[in-house]
Amino acid sequence: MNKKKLWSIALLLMLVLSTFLAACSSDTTGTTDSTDPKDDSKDGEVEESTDPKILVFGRGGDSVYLDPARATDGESFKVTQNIFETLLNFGPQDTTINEGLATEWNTEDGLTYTFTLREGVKFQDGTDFNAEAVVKNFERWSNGTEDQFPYYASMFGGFKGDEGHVIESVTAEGDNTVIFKLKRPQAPFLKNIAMSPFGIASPTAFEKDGDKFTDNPIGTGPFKFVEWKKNETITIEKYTDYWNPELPKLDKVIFQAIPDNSARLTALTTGEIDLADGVNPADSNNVTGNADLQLYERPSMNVGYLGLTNTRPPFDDVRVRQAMNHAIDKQSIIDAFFNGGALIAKNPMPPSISGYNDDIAGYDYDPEKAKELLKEAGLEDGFEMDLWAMPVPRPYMPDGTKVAEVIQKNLADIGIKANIVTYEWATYLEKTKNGEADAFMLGWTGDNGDADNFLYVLLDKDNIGSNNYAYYSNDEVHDILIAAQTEVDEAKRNELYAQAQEIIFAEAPWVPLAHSTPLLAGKVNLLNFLPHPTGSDKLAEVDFK
Amino acid sequence: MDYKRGYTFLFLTFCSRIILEYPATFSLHNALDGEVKTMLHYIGKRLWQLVPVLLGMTFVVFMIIRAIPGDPAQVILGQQASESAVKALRTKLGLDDPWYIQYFDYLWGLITGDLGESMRTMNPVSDEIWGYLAATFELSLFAILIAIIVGINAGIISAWFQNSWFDYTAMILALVGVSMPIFWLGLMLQYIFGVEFGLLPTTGREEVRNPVESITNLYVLDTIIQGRYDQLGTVLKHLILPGVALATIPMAIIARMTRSSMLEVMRSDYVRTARSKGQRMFWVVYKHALKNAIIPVLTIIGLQMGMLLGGAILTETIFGWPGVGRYIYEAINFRDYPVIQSGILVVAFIFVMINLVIDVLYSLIDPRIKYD
Amino acid sequence: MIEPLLKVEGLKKYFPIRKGILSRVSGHVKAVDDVSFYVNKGETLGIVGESGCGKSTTGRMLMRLLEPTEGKVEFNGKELTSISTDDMRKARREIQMVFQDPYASLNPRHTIEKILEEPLIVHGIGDSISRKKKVHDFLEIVGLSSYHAKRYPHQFSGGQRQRIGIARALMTNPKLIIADEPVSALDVSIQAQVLNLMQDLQKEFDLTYIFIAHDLGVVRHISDRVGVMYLGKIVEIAETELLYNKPLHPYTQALLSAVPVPDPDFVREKILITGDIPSPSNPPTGCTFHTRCPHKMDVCTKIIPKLEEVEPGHSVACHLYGEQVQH
Amino acid sequence: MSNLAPKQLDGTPQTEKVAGPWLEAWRGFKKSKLAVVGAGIVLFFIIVAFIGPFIAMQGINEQLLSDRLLKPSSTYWLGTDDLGRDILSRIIHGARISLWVGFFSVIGSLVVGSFLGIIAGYYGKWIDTIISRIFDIMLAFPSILLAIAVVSVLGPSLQNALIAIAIINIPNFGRLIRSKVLSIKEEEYITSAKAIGMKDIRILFSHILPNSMSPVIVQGTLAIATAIIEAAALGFLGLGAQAPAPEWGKMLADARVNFINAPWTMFFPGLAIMLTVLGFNLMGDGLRDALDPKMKN
Repeated sequence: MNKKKLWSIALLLMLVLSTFLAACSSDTTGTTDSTDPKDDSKDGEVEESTDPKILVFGRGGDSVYLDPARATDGESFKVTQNIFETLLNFGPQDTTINEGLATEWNTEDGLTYTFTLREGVKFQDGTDFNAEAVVKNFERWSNGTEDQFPYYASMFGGFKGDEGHVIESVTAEGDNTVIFKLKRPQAPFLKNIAMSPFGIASPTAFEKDGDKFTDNPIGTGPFKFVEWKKNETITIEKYTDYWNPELPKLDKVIFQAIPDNSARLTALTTGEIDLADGVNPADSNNVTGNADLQLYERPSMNVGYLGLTNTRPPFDDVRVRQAMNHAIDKQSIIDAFFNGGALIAKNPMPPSISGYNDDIAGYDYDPEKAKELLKEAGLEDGFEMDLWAMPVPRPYMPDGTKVAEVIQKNLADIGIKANIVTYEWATYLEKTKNGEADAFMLGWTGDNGDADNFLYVLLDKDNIGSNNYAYYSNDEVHDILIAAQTEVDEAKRNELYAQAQEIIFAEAPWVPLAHSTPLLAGKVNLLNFLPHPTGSDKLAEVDFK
Repeated sequence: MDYKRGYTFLFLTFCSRIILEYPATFSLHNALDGEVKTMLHYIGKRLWQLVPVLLGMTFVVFMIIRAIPGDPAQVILGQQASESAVKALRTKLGLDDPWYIQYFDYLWGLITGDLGESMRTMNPVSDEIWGYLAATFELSLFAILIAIIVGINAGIISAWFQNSWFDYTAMILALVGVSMPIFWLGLMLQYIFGVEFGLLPTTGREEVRNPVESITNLYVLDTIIQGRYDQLGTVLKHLILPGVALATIPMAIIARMTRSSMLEVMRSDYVRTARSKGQRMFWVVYKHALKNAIIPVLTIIGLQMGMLLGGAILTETIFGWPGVGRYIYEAINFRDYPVIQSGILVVAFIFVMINLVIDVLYSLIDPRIKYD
Repeated sequence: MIEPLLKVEGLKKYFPIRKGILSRVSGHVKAVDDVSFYVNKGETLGIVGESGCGKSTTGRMLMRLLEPTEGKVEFNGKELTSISTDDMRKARREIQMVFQDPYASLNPRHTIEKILEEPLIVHGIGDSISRKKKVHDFLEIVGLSSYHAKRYPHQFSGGQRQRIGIARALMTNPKLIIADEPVSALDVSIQAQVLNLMQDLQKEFDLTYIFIAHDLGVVRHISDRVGVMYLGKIVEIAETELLYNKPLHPYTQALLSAVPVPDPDFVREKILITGDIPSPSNPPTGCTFHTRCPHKMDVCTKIIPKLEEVEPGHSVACHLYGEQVQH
Repeated sequence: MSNLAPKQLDGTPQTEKVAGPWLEAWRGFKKSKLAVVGAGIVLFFIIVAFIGPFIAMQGINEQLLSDRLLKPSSTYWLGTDDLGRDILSRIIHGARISLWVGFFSVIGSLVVGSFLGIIAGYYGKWIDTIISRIFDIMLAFPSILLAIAVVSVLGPSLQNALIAIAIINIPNFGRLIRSKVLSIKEEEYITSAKAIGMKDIRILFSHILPNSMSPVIVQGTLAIATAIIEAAALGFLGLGAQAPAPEWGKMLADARVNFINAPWTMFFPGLAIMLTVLGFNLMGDGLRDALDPKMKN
């Protein structure tokens, strides 16, 4: 009798449960079908015109600012790159100089640059784009402060009145010509101009909004800003009066922050997003094996390295640093954690950048030699050290702790006992900056594809306490790098950088590990998406099949 | 956006008035009838006791946060920022002041309804936090609902068919549930329902292509108000996985509690004699048990609220749920002092208030329980 | 006249009542309000009263388990209320206590041996062997066996536990034992056994008892003199036979009329007292009993009657008797 | 002497083994099947923790990059992780870490919590007020948040995670002991101990403390379960054990990278956490039924 009752109740419950689930699932599948922008195959052409094309771009974090001049982080530029345009553009997948808002540019002596501006361009608020607008933008920046426009200061040597400030004047000549006068030649000047932070903003808007401009950014780009849900999504939509009537192809782009790489890829698999930045190399097989997805490779413009704090014993001894270089098996690391998708690094800058010294042989994996070097340094019994592993995946180092574990083992083979230490990212950066680490993993992605942006920023003595985390200081290198900054002749300049790389190679302040190829994944019906080496992708041409 | 700040201000002034002028308001209560009076007295006393606790909390949070190494200015500006930019921002954010000045600034802000400005987004925390709180509230409510519905029913059925296979299975599951590391459960759910079957969304709380227009920021409610039943479906779908993960532990506890209180009920002569009369008795006991189950459930909500909020940090991190747990956790990573301070404080305040409400509810439901 | 072993004068215990969040003292519960009496060596003084009348509080104050608010306790010629807590602790060797609840007063985690040995250890009496021997001796003395020493309290019946409680009180050879309702938790048949034991022990060890009870019958059986307490005051105190045969205070009369009398032919006039005991936090003015007294007079509501000896060995605090000094 | 001979309690007084409260508790414990299963699981993990490292097939940190991310097989029973390390071996080594954190964090909070709780409960007054308020403040924070904050201050490591967990559990024990002390203080055997002339300190240690132990033991067992989960959660967030330590939560976090293509790297460490925690929970339940039936529900 009890049995009977039990069964009837169980049945009842299951019934209720299954109806609930059924109701729920049928309901939801219905809605996704109707709102799915790219699922237009069954509806035919008629629907196409009304169905908006929406791209959901999943990425690792939210933007900090939407005013590019204020931003310093890559996630901010990912968005502003599509709202704003710069006078000059980088190439679609490299850092060559192409036309942007300026159609022509020239210089005689490297001191005076003349830009001819594109005509018929309007800002998204209706303001005309002209020479006056450009001048106002540069005035805004040059009258700013460090915490307002940090990139301006670091790229152009400070602000108006500062001794290092490179720009003498920016003047308008008529509506469509802008003339820059420099105090001294700056070799990467055009590359700097093309950087995302120097997107031209609507003067009407920033004069009106002041500090609030970042919440309501207005540029000339193919998309205009719609909404920013902090830490969640940023929505931009098609700017219908864009100067190129063909573009953009998409109606709307939503940038969604999903911090975890695996979670982001899962979201792509389940169709919640269309494009996923930062795919774990280990997952690339899952992407290529999935007929619904395609894999993108971002051209490499970075370096991942193991920094050795040159002021801390025993790393103040060049032989120890060289021993470290010989001890680490870079190839295995790349095979295991970059899924082969990376180059072994031998210089502090990637080979895609002009000035790269390919003649340098690099330190080969040779534990025996490493031991010998240690012996020479009087450390034949090895020593104990802290090995700092970064806690977060970065494009140049997908899995810091794991790589650290391999390095730990490599070092153990030559008698060095390395204890892996991790801090949260914030603490990590601060402590390494203070020189508290023995050896630390870090990396750098280039801003503008110039050698100066690697060698000077990362290894010049001027930048100790800033980005020269290794505390490497060499006067000869310093002189060469300063000379190269003002050398306008490309060949001579490359010669200087080649020299610097040789010295750095011999002194081995780091163990350069890899130049990775960051991976992205997208829906298979995504068209014309070209990942840019700087990490800021233009989405104007992107379309759905 | 300023109206939200206004609300915060009004709310806090209201609370502080109750607390500070409590001795005066108490004399008013003398006119009221005894039952209500004792309760108001009790509530007043509890609120009064909250003052030192809240003050202590502000201080503890403040000190802990200052003790955390790492420079917020550096984090805000990122790895590529120059040293002087970081310095300038430090000064601007008031990080160069001595700690006690920062503390009293902060306290003064709290009193005037100012929870500070997020260093990362530059928005007032009082504006930002409502949305996150609502998201967490929705998720927790959903989880508690699952826990209650499944837990109570499983408990009742288990007790009724004591020692049956259902009973054993349910109770073993409940034991497993209590011991579940929910971050693991969350990942497994994601793997099974997201990756393997692709059935359910694994991140966020809405379809971003078709965003819910927020009114209350409780999306289930919002979609119903707007009659967007298509969106209601997606919103519910997004709730399922994190909701189940978060519900597991309270569900297991409720099931076990209901079962044992049910067994007690069933041991009574009334039920024992009536049991032989057949199935209808089941529903009688069911009703009876439901009534009895309210108290353990309240206990659970009270006890588990902290765990829910804590569990929410992990669940929200795993499922990308834009709730207050993740808000605070990310703020810790970004050294966003005002957000950590105010976030933790608001959460703790809510937690304390919920416990107060539950204590009061207790006495309403069960007159045997007397206030201290 | 013999010097009394214990002399109590003007003993008071007021518990403050705190109100509100600031815990202001808004009044006092006068648990014991101006109590004086004495106990002679070798005798048993019974103290009776309804629960809440302050009799247990009085008992505890004598040992300073509760600190008296006011008053003096003189034991064996020594003032106890003013000595240091440590001296008082040592003085407890001489005064011991038997508690009401034999279940609660023995630590459930200790064996009987440990429980009995503890007082000796505390006061540094004897060495381990002699202490153990003494434990076993006393177990036999109170009517248990020495093999019981290894057991735990929960393995005994109530009566047996109370024997253990008594044995513990005896371990340090005290002069005075305060028995706080020692039999009220026990079955009637067991009560008699325990009372007999106590009487036997009194003879054997020359003990003085203060026997606190709410049951007049039990007190009569064991006491030489009996005091009656009402609302923190002693209202009547007399030699046992005097009190039982000729109760003077209306309250005593009422109490006695409620006691069943063994002789069925004897019909005592029933005196019913009406109403509840007033709250000790807000006691009636004048004679605290006037709210329930069948013989209430005007004076009773105004003036507190003093405890006065109306015949040798019989004192009463009531306006019905004797000339009250009026101020 | 008394003419009333006591009744014999049973027939064989001299040889009888007398059951103390602990022995009785053990009997009660044995009766509960689930409790015994729980104790069995705990014992199993303890044995694994102690002798496991000697029988594990592969060292914890032995990397075989050629054998990365292999599925469970006859060579690698639970598969390998992304450094080519045997997951089974790492789980076995991890047992030691989890149990260590569980036991010692609980002992830490138990000692400090008991101390504070006893002082608050026995001496009362302003000391009680202060200590109780501190407990209130600590309990007002969701515990994992507090643990995260503490670890953020101390820096992430296994030891600091242990300290953080110990700290957040202090008020639980403190309150428990305090309330126990408060109720025991009112027991008549405490009054009787005072009446004997016993000193406070002796009363505390000889009477109050032993009598408050059983709920503490129950709570302690259950707290070990929670502590293990909390340590794993901290490890999972990267705030606990550091690489290459095979801590289960850390293993889970490491496995997240291979979430999609190697789910087993994630499945087994989580299972190990769950089983251990289950063992302690079952044992705690059994102990509660045996030691302190009143505490049920």
